[in-house]
Amino acid sequence: MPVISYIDAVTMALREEMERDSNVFILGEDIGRKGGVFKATQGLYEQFGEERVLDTPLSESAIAGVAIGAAMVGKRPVAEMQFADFIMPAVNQIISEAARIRYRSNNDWDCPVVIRAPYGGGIHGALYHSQSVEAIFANQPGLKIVMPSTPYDVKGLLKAAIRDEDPVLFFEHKKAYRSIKGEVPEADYVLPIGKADVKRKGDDITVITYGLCVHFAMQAAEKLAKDGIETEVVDLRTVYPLDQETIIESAAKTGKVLLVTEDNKEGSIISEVSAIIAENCLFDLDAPIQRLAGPEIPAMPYAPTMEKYFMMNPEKVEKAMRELAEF
Amino acid sequence: MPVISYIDAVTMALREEMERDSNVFILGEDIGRKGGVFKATQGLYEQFGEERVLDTPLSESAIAGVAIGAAMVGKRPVAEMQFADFIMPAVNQIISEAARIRYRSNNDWDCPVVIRAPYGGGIHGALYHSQSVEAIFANQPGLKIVMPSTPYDVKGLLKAAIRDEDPVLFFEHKKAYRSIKGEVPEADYVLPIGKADVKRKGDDITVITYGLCVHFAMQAAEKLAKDGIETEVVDLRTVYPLDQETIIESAAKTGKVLLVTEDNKEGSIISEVSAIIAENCLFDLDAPIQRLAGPEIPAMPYAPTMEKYFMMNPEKVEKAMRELAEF
Amino acid sequence: MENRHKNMGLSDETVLAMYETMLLARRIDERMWLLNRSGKIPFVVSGQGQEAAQVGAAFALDRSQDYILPYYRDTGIVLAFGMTVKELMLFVFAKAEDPNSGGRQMPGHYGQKKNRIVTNSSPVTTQVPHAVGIALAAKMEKKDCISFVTFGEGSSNQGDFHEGANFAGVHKLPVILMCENNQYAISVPADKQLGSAKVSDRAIGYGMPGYRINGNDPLEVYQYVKEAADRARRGEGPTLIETMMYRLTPHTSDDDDRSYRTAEEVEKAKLEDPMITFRTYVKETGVLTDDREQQMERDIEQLINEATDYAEQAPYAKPEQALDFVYAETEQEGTR
Amino acid sequence: MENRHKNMGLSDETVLAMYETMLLARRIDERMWLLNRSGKIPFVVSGQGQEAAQVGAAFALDRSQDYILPYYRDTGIVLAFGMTVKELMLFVFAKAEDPNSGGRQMPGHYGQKKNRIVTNSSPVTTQVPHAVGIALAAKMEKKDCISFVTFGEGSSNQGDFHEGANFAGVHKLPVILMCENNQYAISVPADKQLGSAKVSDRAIGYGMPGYRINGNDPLEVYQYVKEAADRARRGEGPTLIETMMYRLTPHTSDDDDRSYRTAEEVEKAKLEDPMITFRTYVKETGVLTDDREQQMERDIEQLINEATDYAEQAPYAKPEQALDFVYAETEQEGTR
Ligand SMILES: Cc1ncc(C[n+]2csc(CCOP(=O)(O)OP(=O)(O)O)c2C)c(N)n1
Ligand SMILES: Cc1ncc(C[n+]2csc(CCOP(=O)(O)OP(=O)(O)O)c2C)c(N)n1
Ligand SMILES: [Mg+2]
Ligand SMILES: [Mg+2]
Repeated sequence: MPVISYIDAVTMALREEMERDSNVFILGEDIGRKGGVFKATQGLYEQFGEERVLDTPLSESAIAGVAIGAAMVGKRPVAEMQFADFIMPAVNQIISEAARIRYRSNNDWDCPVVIRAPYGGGIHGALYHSQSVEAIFANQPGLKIVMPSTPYDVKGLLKAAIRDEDPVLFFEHKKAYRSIKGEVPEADYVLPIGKADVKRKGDDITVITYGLCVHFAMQAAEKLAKDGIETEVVDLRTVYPLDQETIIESAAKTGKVLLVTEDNKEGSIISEVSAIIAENCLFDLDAPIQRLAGPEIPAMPYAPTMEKYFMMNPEKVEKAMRELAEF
Repeated sequence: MPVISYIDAVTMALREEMERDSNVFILGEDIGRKGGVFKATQGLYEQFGEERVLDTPLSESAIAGVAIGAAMVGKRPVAEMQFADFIMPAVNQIISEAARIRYRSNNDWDCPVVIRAPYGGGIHGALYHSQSVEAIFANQPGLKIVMPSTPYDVKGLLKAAIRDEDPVLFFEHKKAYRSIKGEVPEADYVLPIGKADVKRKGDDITVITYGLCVHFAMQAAEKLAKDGIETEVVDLRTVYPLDQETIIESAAKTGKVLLVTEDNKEGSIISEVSAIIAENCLFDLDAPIQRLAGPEIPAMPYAPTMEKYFMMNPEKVEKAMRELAEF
Repeated sequence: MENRHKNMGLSDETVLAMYETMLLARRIDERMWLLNRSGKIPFVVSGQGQEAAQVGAAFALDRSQDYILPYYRDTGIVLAFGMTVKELMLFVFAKAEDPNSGGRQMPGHYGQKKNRIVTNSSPVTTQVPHAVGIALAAKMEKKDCISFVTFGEGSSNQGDFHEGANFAGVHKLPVILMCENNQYAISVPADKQLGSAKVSDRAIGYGMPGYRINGNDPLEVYQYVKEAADRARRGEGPTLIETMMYRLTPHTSDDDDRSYRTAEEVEKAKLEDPMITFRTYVKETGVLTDDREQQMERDIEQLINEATDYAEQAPYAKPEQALDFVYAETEQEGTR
Repeated sequence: MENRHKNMGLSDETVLAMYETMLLARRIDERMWLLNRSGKIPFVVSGQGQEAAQVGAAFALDRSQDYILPYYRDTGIVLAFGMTVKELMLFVFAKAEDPNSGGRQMPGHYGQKKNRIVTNSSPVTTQVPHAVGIALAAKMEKKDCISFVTFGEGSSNQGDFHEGANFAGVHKLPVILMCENNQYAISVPADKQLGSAKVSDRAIGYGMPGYRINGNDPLEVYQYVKEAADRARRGEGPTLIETMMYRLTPHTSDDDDRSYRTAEEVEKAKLEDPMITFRTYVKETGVLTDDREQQMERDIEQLINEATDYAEQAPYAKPEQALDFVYAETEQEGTR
């Protein structure tokens, strides 16, 4: 199996889906001739032409809204928000429209749109090119939010998102784009949206996380294993709606749970994970449910000192895991 | 002390603050000559004139953005979003701008703006006139979100919000507007933003909630008291950032906690409350942390059957409280 | 009175059908107010005064293939596109059988796929980019259909109007944007809404033609929309049409318009009521005889009576039906 | 060469100061690229080619009281409004002493209250409604100041442009909206951005005058902005000015512009580089002598050298300083 980077898995999934289904098209800012500011759509303009690889005006609400309109009449649009931070002008279209079209029309209409956006920090992006925005959308039934951690998951989940009958937000960690590589089959496959993935089995403690932090947890788990501590690492993959079953199962098994996110803590995805556990397996727990997250500040600053202070890393995760194991 | 309605407390607070400080002005759709679609600003146009009671064009992003601009140069704008549901086009201005102005400028600039909006259901408002939108904003350091339950709290907290040095979202339950009445001093007073309020003391179980649901919990608590079960009712009042101290104290005391919201459950404010408790007082708990919330659907439908099915009410709260007490 | 429709290539039958659709829309609207005031339905949003523009426009479209994105006052448009009186009554009574939403949405939030009436929400103007997206899809698929979207003049101040119109202008998409300028956005008069003199002044900013026309005249509206539709089908891009009219009722059944406008103003506007002026036209040009008119009124009344009775007696959705259709059925197990 | 500035009432000193500010902006910009390419600073966003419009406009404002809301290319404007070279260097080096953000924001996100430079973010065009709000406050307080806001032509397609401009138009607020049309939004050329032929075509849609002018000519920009400022101060409302220019560098230091435009196109645009054409003007009209020019270049180089050294050696904020200033200090205890 070829080893490719996280971003190449994005491109591969887009290309294969566009080849498979002529209704699939992509639109966004600079995704055409330039191939995207991160090059996620490189080569697609050349292969599929201007009409299916549409450079749009600089207007996110229209990007989302036009995609929604096209999706309602049978197209399969994949819209790119250049940075997750710039999804904000499109919130009305995403929450009031995409998420509610099937429901409000009593299943008469639907809206199979995918909105991709790079999120996350650690790339000197400062306040507005580093944010985790998933929590803003993670209270809206009708939406699904996918945040893959590996190239394998990227390909399988992006394809699943494009084939999904409902709107999917697909957030890609921009620091993972080139730093994370992995084996990806050349063949066609999809992975289930709505299912968490146990990336590592273990009996002593559970770490539940998603995105880039999965790798930090995996690295730390290897270190702990050398000291005889076996960590179960649960990759949420779909952060909304959550896969309660897998969360509950792992929490009940180890009784010690650490939740990790790069986002700031209050109101984050891991708060919901904690609430699910507290509701369902309180008496299986041997330690308080720990949350490890960014500080309560709007987003990470530009200066390297402060960026590093905010950003999650393997050391922070390892430290929290050891504390939990010793609890 | 005069007994007035929840909405009259809004008007009273606005009037008093406008009389006190000439920098305070209000703006929004239909708030002038018409006095607001709910009449929250009735009489203010006549008293303060067109300039300080500004009917704006139908454009929420401009309402928020213009208010932010004015706030940055020393004004104290209070913007009204006609319904909380229609705050969505202003999300970019609220999250990217208002919440980050102080932080991004390293304390050079600030943004003392208040954005008021009626939220909540039970008034035949259907999908787009019934929503609870607080969770969308409850992950954004820099913002504060206030959701009062009584006329007394409305007046004290709205005044505090207007005097606050930072942006405050102030959500008013539209079903409470006329159905909830209470004593409100004619004198000037403010209540602390960021502090929960124990609305009722009790040793057996704790109910933590906010907004209209506080009244449901209070009613149910009276019934349970007749059966010898004493309920502590914590009114969050500020739902972001949360008052961890009061939450932890009450949860630790009773060991049995029910969290209630009118919003749908996943990703709601009470998920964060649960996570705080699970993190801080796990070993004080005698029962799983219960959450009682709306179903996982986008918002409540129009037909009375389905609206009632969604809407929180005293019976649902009482039932959950009894189950918890018996646990 | 001069016969204007002959020169436009409109037959007497078509003009009569236009009048009848307008009249039907008006009578339904009046009935809804009665039902509301007698406590039978909780809410009415009204199109009185806007029927001419709605029906004139709808008749200029290809009702067998075009997509429409009406806003909440557009009873005339959805009737012309095939929604039945019974369906409209099921909607206002919020009954399970309502094809727009199964009783989930407030009245006026139309949607019916089989008639290509695209589902609409309450936040205004979100439908403009949708119309543009549908036009984009039509262009990509080289289909002959176009999309047609309406909105109020107040709503033309939303960002989505601007972004959608510009997108359509850049890609020369087959879409018609029709503003129903009824001179108020709830209580706020147009001059406090619009920096410009006209909504149509905005067209040039998106590279499309813009026209302000008489929205009380269905023939004029027909003509302009027809031309815009032809142009759209020829691949020449979008058009913005501003139709001038007056909102003859309060904003909705929850509104009291006396706080922001005078009775005189409303009375004056009633003189231009298209139901009066266009009636005069069809009568004086001999399109509508007295007999035919009486029959028409009787038929409409009966239709509305039957529809009302049916809708009133129809069942609500069951409480638990509130849980249905959050996601596609096939996937509910996986995701719920 | 004809002396144009005399007729405009501009002294030689003022014109020289304009040229010097432009030159300073250009030299700073060039230095930043050097620093970036040698790995000393992670990011540059450039204003090369846009200095004429920036400086021409800034000089037409009242720099003692007007508020400016510049966008990320506006080095020329903030220099004219009092930001120092040292401060700019502290910004690009992201040092604690940076007055814009304490090292928190990416370069180009200006803000400095003492000079009435309003803090800016990355999401484009959000500053337009802010400028309108500041103008509203000025009007309410009957102050003589106005607000001045800039943005790119791509950004004029955002909803916030439309909503802000319309709000200003309705209330006739003292604000100037200046578009710096450098013909690209990153890789997307203006004709794929704008449905209209010109950004200035949008002015009529908000009831304000709109002008497209030569952004490579600081005197022309001065003239139009001055007139707009006078009108704003007289209470006659907003103006939209579109200044035409070319972005001479890639979008930012992260961009490679060869994938979307030809070297020939860039070379051709360089012939209109305002640093060349305006230099010719000041030389030929005798405003700038050879001696003075050499001295100017030496002074600027020294200034930039010193500022660079200072900034390079200045300390970063401490890691925990990331926690400061989320809320007002006095309240942190209560709310954290
Ligand atoms: C985004 C948004 N903000 C506010 C509202 C509340 N609202 C409903 S209709 C309306 C006025 C609309 O005026 P106009 O566009 O002129 O249409 P009209 O009702 O006059 O036909 C307002 C403010 C809304 N539906 N959506
Ligand atoms: C809302 C938003 N979307 C996307 C971006 C990413 N972005 C930064 S600059 C830019 C292009 C801006 O073009 P233009 O307005 O013409 O200004 P220019 O850079 O050409 O001066 C884009 C797309 C952004 N900053 N904000
Ligand atoms: Mg109107
Ligand atoms: Mg540009």
